[in-house]
Amino acid sequence: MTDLAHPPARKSGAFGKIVLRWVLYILLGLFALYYLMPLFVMVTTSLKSLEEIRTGSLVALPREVTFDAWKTAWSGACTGIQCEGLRPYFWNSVLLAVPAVALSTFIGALNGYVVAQWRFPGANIIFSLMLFGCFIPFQVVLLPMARLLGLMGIAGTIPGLIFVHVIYGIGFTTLFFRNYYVSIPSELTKAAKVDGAGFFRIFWSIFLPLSLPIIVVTVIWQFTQIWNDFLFGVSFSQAGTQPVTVALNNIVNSTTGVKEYNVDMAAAIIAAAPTLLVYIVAGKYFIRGLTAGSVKG
Amino acid sequence: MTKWLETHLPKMVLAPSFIAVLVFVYGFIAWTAWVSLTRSRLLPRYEIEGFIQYKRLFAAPRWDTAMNNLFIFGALFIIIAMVLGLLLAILLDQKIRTEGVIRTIYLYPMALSMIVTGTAWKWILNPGLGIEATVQGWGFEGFSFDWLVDPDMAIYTIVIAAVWQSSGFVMALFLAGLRSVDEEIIKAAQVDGIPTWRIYSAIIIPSMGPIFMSAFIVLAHLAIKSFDLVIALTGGGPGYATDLPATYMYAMAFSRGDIGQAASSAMIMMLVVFAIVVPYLYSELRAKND
Amino acid sequence: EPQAEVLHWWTSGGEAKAVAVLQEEFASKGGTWTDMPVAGGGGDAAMTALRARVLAGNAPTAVQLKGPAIQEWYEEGVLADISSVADANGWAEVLPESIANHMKCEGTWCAAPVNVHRIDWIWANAEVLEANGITMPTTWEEFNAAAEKLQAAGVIPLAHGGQAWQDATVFEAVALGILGPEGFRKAFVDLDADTLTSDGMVAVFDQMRKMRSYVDDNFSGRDWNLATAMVMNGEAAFQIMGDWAKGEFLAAGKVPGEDFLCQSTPGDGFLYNVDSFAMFNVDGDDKKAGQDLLAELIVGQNFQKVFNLNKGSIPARVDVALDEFDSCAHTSAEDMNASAANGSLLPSYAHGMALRGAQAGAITDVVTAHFNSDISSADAVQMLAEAVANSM
Amino acid sequence: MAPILEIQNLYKNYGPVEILKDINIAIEPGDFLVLVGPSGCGKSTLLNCIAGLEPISGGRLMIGGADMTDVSPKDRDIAMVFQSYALYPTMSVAKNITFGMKVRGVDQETQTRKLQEVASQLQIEQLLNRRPGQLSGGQRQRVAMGRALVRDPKLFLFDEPLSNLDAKLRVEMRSEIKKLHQTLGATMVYVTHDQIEAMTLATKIVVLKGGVIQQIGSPSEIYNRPANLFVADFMGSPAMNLIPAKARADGAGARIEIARSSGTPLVLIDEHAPALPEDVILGLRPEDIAEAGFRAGADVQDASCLIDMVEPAGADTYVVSELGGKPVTARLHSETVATPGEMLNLSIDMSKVSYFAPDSGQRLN
Amino acid sequence: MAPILEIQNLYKNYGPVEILKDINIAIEPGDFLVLVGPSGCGKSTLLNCIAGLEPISGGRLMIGGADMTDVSPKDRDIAMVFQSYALYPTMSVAKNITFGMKVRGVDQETQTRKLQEVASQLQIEQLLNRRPGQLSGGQRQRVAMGRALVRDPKLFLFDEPLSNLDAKLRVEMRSEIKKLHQTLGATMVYVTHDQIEAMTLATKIVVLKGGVIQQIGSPSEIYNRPANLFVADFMGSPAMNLIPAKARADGAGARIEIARSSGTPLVLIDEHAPALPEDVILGLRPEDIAEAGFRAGADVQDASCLIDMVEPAGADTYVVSELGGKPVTARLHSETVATPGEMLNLSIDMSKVSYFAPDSGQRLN
Ligand SMILES: Nc1ncnc2c1ncn2[C@@H]1O[C@H](COP(=O)(O)OP(=O)(O)OP(=O)(O)O)[C@@H](O)[C@H]1O
Ligand SMILES: Nc1ncnc2c1ncn2[C@@H]1O[C@H](COP(=O)(O)OP(=O)(O)OP(=O)(O)O)[C@@H](O)[C@H]1O
Ligand SMILES: [Mg+2]
Ligand SMILES: [Mg+2]
Repeated sequence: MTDLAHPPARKSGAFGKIVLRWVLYILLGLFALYYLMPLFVMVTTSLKSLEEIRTGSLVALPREVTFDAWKTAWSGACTGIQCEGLRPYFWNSVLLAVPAVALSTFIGALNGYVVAQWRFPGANIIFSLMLFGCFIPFQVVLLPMARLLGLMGIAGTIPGLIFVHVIYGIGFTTLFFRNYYVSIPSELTKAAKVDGAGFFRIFWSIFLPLSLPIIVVTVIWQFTQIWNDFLFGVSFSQAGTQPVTVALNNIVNSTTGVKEYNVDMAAAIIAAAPTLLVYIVAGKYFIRGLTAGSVKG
Repeated sequence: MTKWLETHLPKMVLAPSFIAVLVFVYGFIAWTAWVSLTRSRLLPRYEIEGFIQYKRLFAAPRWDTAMNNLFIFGALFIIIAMVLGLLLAILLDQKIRTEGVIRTIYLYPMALSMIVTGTAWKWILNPGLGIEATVQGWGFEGFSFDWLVDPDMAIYTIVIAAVWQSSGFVMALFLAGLRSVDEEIIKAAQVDGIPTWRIYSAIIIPSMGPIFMSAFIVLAHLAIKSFDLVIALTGGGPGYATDLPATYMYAMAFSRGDIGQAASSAMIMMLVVFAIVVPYLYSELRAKND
Repeated sequence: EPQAEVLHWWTSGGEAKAVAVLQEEFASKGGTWTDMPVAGGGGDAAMTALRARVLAGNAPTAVQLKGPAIQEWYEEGVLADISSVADANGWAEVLPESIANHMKCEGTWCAAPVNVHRIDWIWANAEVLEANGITMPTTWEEFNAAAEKLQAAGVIPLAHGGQAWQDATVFEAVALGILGPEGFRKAFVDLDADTLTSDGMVAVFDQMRKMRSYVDDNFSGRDWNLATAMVMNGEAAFQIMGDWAKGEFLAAGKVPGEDFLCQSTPGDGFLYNVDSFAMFNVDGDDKKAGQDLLAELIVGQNFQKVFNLNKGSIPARVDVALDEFDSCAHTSAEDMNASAANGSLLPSYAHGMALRGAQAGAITDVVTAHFNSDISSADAVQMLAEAVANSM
Repeated sequence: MAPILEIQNLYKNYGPVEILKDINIAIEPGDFLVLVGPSGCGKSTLLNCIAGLEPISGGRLMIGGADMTDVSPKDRDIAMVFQSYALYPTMSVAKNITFGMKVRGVDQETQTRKLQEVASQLQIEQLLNRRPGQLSGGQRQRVAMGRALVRDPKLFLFDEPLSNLDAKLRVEMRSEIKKLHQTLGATMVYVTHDQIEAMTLATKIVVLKGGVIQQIGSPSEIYNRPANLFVADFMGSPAMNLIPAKARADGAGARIEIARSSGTPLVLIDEHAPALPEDVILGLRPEDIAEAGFRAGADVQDASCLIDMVEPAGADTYVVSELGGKPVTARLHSETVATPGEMLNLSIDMSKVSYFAPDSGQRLN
Repeated sequence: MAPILEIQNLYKNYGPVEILKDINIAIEPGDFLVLVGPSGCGKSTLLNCIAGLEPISGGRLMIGGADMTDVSPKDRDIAMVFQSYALYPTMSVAKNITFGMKVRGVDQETQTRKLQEVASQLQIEQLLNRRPGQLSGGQRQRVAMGRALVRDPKLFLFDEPLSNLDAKLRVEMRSEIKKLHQTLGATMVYVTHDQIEAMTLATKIVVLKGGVIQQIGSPSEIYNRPANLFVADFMGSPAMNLIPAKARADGAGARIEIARSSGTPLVLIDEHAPALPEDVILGLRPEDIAEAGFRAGADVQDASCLIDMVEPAGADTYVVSELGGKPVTARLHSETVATPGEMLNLSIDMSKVSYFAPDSGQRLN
């Protein structure tokens, strides 16, 4: 009986919820379409033959699917006199990106921790100065930096590139961490201080474990910036240390040669693969509610 | 001695970064300022000649266009990317089952080099190839979407592509921020009878002020430095209708061998940034102090 | 043994194969070739890298450089002298004088030419022309008439990509035709103010305005090869583009003279774009030996032939047998010799052969602004003069 | 009248751990239900379930007669004070309190009036412009209270709302809550560890242990007739004395023997005792043991005991003696002149005695 | 012996607001100092200052004879339980507790032993692998305690460490703390709102109000001889009755007249009274007013009063009557047969009376 008396209320509530849920998923789906549109064009193009690209519509589905372009992009496309595709350059990029990301993230975390939790007079000014550094156009730093790298003897080397990326990454990594750490209650630091933990101990044991989401964001940002960087890569490398973006650029940017769009697109997707991998792997650590319940307030 | 070390440890940790920034940012800015006063062409020279480069800069109609575009593009891009990023983060925060997949879909544009993606966008936006042609092909003959080839509208296509590329990252940033909000507080608000959108607008978002600052700086940085995007999508065209200061500067510095001119444009760019960012930082950081 | 790190921007397909020829020759002479390719922006990216490397004190041994940039780098004091090689191999005899001048810095040889691209080509779809009863135009009036006829028939007269350098390419072809070789030289080599503001220049802009109307609506930002594809597909009839466009036709299996036609743009003269390598000051005998060897090979008969067959251009030296080249190349070579003789062999401004970057850029800014808006020709001429003055 | 809150066979798990087991509670409008139980027994969890903040794993939950299982917290029309306060960190105290009203579209004037009212009740008038981070613990707790008190919901849920207040303030707050309950006729569910709070506020007390309800009843039922040993032991401070004894039927009543360290057992006669097994546990509150002569009545019986310990505690003096092998506490007047090691004559009020089965722990009388 | 903690003229401001004013406290080793005071009076702030977590604005702070003003918290050798717990959210309970030892390089074995020891004292053995987010309020509080208890510092600081525990557990914890204090001879500073806790644990109580110390003394001094009206009113529950009266010298003592609603004033003779001004306020604890006949002694005087209200409260019954224009509470035995509206003969213990000046509030005897 009681069951019969109230079903409308229950139904309408549940029904409204389901409708809302649907609206939500549809909305997410629509945005996904917007984001996927260019990828669609790129993937379909990469699966077409050059002949079809020349004659057919650029944004249509391929009439005949071929993976030749992918093979070429990976191991056959010319990036100069060598025609070995992107493959040989990948390792350079990895050697460059991994340490640079790790270093700059770590430094940023430490800096952010100092600025947010160990305020000292002037900390905010220093922080602002570092932030403003984010805005310096890289074209401006190119020439003096080249000079300095030459003086330091690391011009054209991977350590040199790492150095440059770390230097210009600090502003952002510090920004991300600082702005994440300011909202962590200072009671945690206090408790750890009383427990006898020092500066680094508190950072290592308390703050780093709390920082997973922002580490993910920072790594995503830094990895993307460094992996995709072209300007520094092309200017501060020499034969043998060129990162994959330079190779990609060499494949794509022919002025007077025949343009192979299918290879270009495949190469671009391949070059982005490690970044995508980072997004997927790191994405798992977007964990919710790490501070929940630790502090009353 | 160890006590001294201890009390100054935080400062000492910050010091290397600070010095690096002083040298590699402010030192280089000073260097640029110097060069902007010279007649440097292919390579920098150091004989000061006065403000000739600035005079040339302000006489160039192309620089006018670039600055105007910067304001239009910058404002639209920052606002739209911020709003969209926040919206997506909030939507994704609703315990979505496929969050991982969707998040990656929203983020992936960041991973792709714009040199190539620009080409894809160029096709999509080209009236003869992309959306316009497709929609017309569906039978909507009157449909028109030709911003890319319209000098007055082309800058907005840059906004579209730029938002496409960066809003995913802004979403990630906000998502991390949302995830650091104490759940108990959200619960309290729910019980208080606050509708979900108000919980976000009045409780969660205000507590993410610092995250907004991160997003703003990132976006402003991208706006100021947008370069590949323009080169790949419109090449600055039609004409130089979509030129931005960054492309102007690059063209001067490297295509045209006019480093003095490039330096002066860089200085003006940084002045603009300074005028916008400094008051913002001031208000943000001061608010945090009390 | 000879060593060379070579900075160039020939990276894709045919270009890369062309360079590989050089590398093989170099290696067969016992040299070690380190490849440093940087493509993009018609060499902008490579120039960026070059600057950084020079400032870092780490210059490459040989760099693909062209036009006045060679002399500019020389003024910065970073180029090496290769006169010994040039003299030993008698470059002065085999190179047209105007091209040889580009290779000299204050009397010494400082660069080695690789090829000659002709810029003032007009390409056409043979079938479309035939269907509309049109022959290749030899004057701009004929071109305009043909264009209007095509337009009426629903064919796009001119396939064009709206990128600044393509606008400039068309512009200089038109300018050469209307101003004549002498006027072109005055305007775009000497930057003579009177010529820049002359009625002739107004006429050039008028013709550009007409050209704009022959172009379809969606031309903005289009890559040149897509424009070429339009000609191939019969969507459009003509394209004005350098001789690399031939590569696209050939890659698609089209035959010159049958499927597509090549002819110089209306008017006299020959606009060249000469690619060359400059040698930078480096330490070490092996590198210096590499530079000499490289210079020698570049201007050598064999390389000049094989390279240009791959690249679609013609050899810089005039004594190379052209049997294996196609009909367009033959035309090109003949015209070059003729022009060299009558003084109408001219550097292309649009491709950075005539002017310093800043000045060429200033002109292009005006050209592209005019082409993409409704500025009157008179205003454009005015702007042109101002921009040129401002670029000094 | 339909119960305002009805919980039927409610279960709640966190993963594999069962936190609440088969909870059945019904509250009439105007009831004041107090939840008590040891730390970690599931009180907050139960409040969270009622509020809809945690999904329930089984059973049904109805508020105002409507099934609430799928209704979101904001539509349940409840107000809640969180044990962890959960203040909105970016809002001032005043905004924390008025925000709920603002959202609901209450007009500005009413908001201000209510805010003033509540602020003065809670003595936080001078803190209204502060941020939560600038408040002391007790002040935060009062703000959390304020946020609930300005509302006029079907149901109030309070999770230890006074734990961080000083005794004086707590008494005042308690009477404010009581007033609210009486004047508004509001229905409340209230978690507290303060037994006086529980006794003075409740119309109904629920005793929980390990997620299982031990007893539901009025304060005096719980205090005077605990349903089992756990409740007997848990409620009352100092706790009820639980003394093992032997019972033997004796006429209508029973004869209770308690072992004494001195050797001879203490014998008490309970004339109203029900039928008892031989082994029983006798429950006797400290205040039901007095100094001989200070208490009179038919059921009062004297017993001479050896005093082990004397603990003066302000108003009272506690005296501990061993009976049935257990220390037994008696609450005497502070003037008592008891000395450890000496004998003292105590009087026991047999009318207040509870009997429990030693094995099951269940009440026998 | 040198005091282990000495606070001299300490001031603390937050911006322009003075929170602590001229605090002077000295604690000998082994002392158990309890801080009490109304919510927001500055207790937590004082603990924070002692711990070095907040910079002080003025004065000096010495621990173990050494000036600590510039010493960082980790070198002060203190352990602290925070009012807000401040557990490390990413660490398990076990790690939360052992973190301090680990940092200090205590060997693994000792860590495990101490952890086990403390966990069983605090009854949280089965929670050691949980995260703080998965604990109930009381459990979190016990973990916070555990973090302090495994340490062996010069000084323990406890900020309301038991506020979220149930009565039974609280009693147990209290005795654990007492044991710790006695066996280890540890020195403690302890904030509590629980008066019984304060009375039973403290060797010294500090009463704070608005950042100013009102009285420092032993529990019985504070309770029996409050230094001023604030302390008198604040300590004890129900509070001390503060009755306006007229005093007149009478032989060695004084004759105290209290207005009564019935008209004739109540006259009491205090033979030990000091010289008093005419207007005084008489302080009398409820337990010092008994039913006539239940209390005997030289100083006990009878007074017949009109009963306004009777409040049974379990073990006691409170009776309220109007004296000197104020409701006066008497604590009577629960068996009392008082009825509102009738007269009842009460006996007042004059030896326990406090006198205060009405204007300054200071104690007079
Ligand atoms: N950051 C701050 N800024 C300004 N005032 C503050 C700040 N922190 C605390 N206060 C104020 O200082 C006073 C003392 O706070 P404190 O936390 O020491 O009180 P308390 O005695 O511990 O109170 P409780 O018993 O409620 O915990 C309070 O009135 C509080 O509002
Ligand atoms: N997220 C969780 N995961 C697992 N167990 C949990 C979780 N939250 C709470 N618990 C456990 O559930 C039990 C009940 O918790 P609850 O908070 O309801 O206790 P409580 O009765 O309110 O206790 P207290 O009086 O200490 O606040 C506790 O044993 C607790 O450890
Ligand atoms: Mg709880
Ligand atoms: Mg406090």
